[in-house]
Amino acid sequence: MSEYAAETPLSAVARSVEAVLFVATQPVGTKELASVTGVNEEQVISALNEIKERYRKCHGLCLLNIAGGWSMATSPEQEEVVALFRDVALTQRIRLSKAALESLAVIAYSQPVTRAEIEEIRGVRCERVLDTLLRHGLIKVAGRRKGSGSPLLYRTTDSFLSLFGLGSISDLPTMEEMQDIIPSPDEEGFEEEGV
Amino acid sequence: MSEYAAETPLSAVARSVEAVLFVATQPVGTKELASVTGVNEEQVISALNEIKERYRKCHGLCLLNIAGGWSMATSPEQEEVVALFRDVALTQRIRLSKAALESLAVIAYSQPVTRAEIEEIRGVRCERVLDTLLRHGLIKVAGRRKGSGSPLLYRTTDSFLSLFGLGSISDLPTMEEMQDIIPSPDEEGFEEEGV
Amino acid sequence: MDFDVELEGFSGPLDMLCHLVETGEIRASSISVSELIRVYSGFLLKNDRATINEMAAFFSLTARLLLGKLKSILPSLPGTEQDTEEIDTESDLLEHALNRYRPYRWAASQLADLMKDRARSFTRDAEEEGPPWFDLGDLYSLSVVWWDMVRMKKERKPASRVALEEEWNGIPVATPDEEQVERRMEEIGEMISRKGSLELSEIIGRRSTRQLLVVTFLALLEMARLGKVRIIQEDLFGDVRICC
Repeated sequence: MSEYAAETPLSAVARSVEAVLFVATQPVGTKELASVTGVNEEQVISALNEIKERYRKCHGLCLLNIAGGWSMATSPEQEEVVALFRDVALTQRIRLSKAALESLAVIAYSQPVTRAEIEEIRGVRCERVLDTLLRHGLIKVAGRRKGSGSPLLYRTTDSFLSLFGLGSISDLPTMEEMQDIIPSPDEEGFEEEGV
Repeated sequence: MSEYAAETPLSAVARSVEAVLFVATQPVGTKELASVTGVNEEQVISALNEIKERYRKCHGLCLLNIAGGWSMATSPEQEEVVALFRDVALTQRIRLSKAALESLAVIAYSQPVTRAEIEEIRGVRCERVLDTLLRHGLIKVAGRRKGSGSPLLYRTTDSFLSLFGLGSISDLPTMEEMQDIIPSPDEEGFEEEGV
Repeated sequence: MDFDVELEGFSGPLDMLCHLVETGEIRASSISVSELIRVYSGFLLKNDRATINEMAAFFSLTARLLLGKLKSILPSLPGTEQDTEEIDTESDLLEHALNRYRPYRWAASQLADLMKDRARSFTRDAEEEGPPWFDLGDLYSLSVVWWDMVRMKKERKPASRVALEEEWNGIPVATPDEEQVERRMEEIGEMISRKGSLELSEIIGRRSTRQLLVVTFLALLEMARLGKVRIIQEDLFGDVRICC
């Protein structure tokens, strides 16, 4: 590449969006980005794509689409060096057990859902797991089901989305996709009881 | 500029330095950067120059040399948009940290209450959190407690009630209502189901 | 936000069944409840991490399955009319439970992958307090947080710190200093009762942390005060001997 292989500057909108995302401590929605930078949402989206592409090609950073907004983050390739700098030992990482992940999966796909329904599907009790998920803001109580005993209903939260790097719940693979992927051991029996 | 005016990727060292400076909360010295990225200080300095130059030409960010170390910041040209975003974010932030939620819960359930009493229950200091809650109009100062030092008393506001969908403070869920999701202390020994 | 995934062991009997079916050790259409009990209780007994709770959960599942079977055999039991026509054998029951569970089991593994990917990118720390963030207006979170603090208060634990440290088993629970001194006293007591007397350098070891040193000295002083040990230094700057 020649000495003059000039770097194209990001567009003015992209530079502003970049600065805003840099100072933001939570994901910022395109609407908010548009209002702050004084352009329309399409322009914001194209600026986001511009930054995303540039980061992917040239930088140690990346853009994440999380919980309905955009966040600036370090690129996955820099994981080790950042972990070293932050002094995040693997042992310090918080563990989610298989039971917790399963319960989260049931809630994510069937929300709002009661504890009894989760237990019915998983075949085990899960008070403790739900308690921990609640406490850490990964799920929340979203009212009560009408009817006998009026049990509490659970939903996933935005923290859930950001922990799993999801823009929204619809970014999860659909139940139909899942059933196509899962190999059925016996060809016959796969009646699905409306989950 | 031709269609191929390719964006030259930053060097590997520069990408790592960039990622580290991005997550750093304080200026980072070249020595530390060198040790984290596993190269020598000259290489770090040249990486810093590379980033600095690239940011100056193309981005909404810049590198600052502060207090013997390096910091990533938004570029001076983005001052206005960043200031605007910060104002908007401060007034429109609609989510609370765990600490803020805890303090708000104490105030809601035990109002009127002094800061010392909140700290007593939470076991941690909460000046900043109270500031945040005050700024968002969720709590207000409601007089002073009589007696030594006559500390300020805090109460929740009407906007707290409307945000949480409450007719009045007496509508807050009671312990009985929340029983199914709050583990009672005596169960604890047995419950070890994952997470 | 530092999370990690733990995928050891099974999350329950259905998880284990899925595994056995997938590895071809069992055919889904031919499992009996008695076989399930045999295999899973075998797994629980072998695995010393199994808790009373897991056992209880497992027996409640099998009880439910057996109840379903009973209902199908004895049509006179209440609640039989609606749901027993298609599900009439125990392997059908199990297979039904399994098929309903499987998509979620797969989804959980997808979530584990997503979480791992996400954990590779780091965002900047918020200046004030870290995540998680709660939606303002989430009344139940507010209430849970409060009643939880009330409970913690009753147990005389400072609310938020304990909650975090006990729940996430990745982070060790901080031990109060008094407790560490007591534990150290026990350790030293044991060492002395084994050897009769000890040099101070033996107790401290070469790679002591400052905290361990402090705790050790406090333990020794307390033991001396209680008359459990005598501390002797024969030469100036010589080693210190501790004996009963």
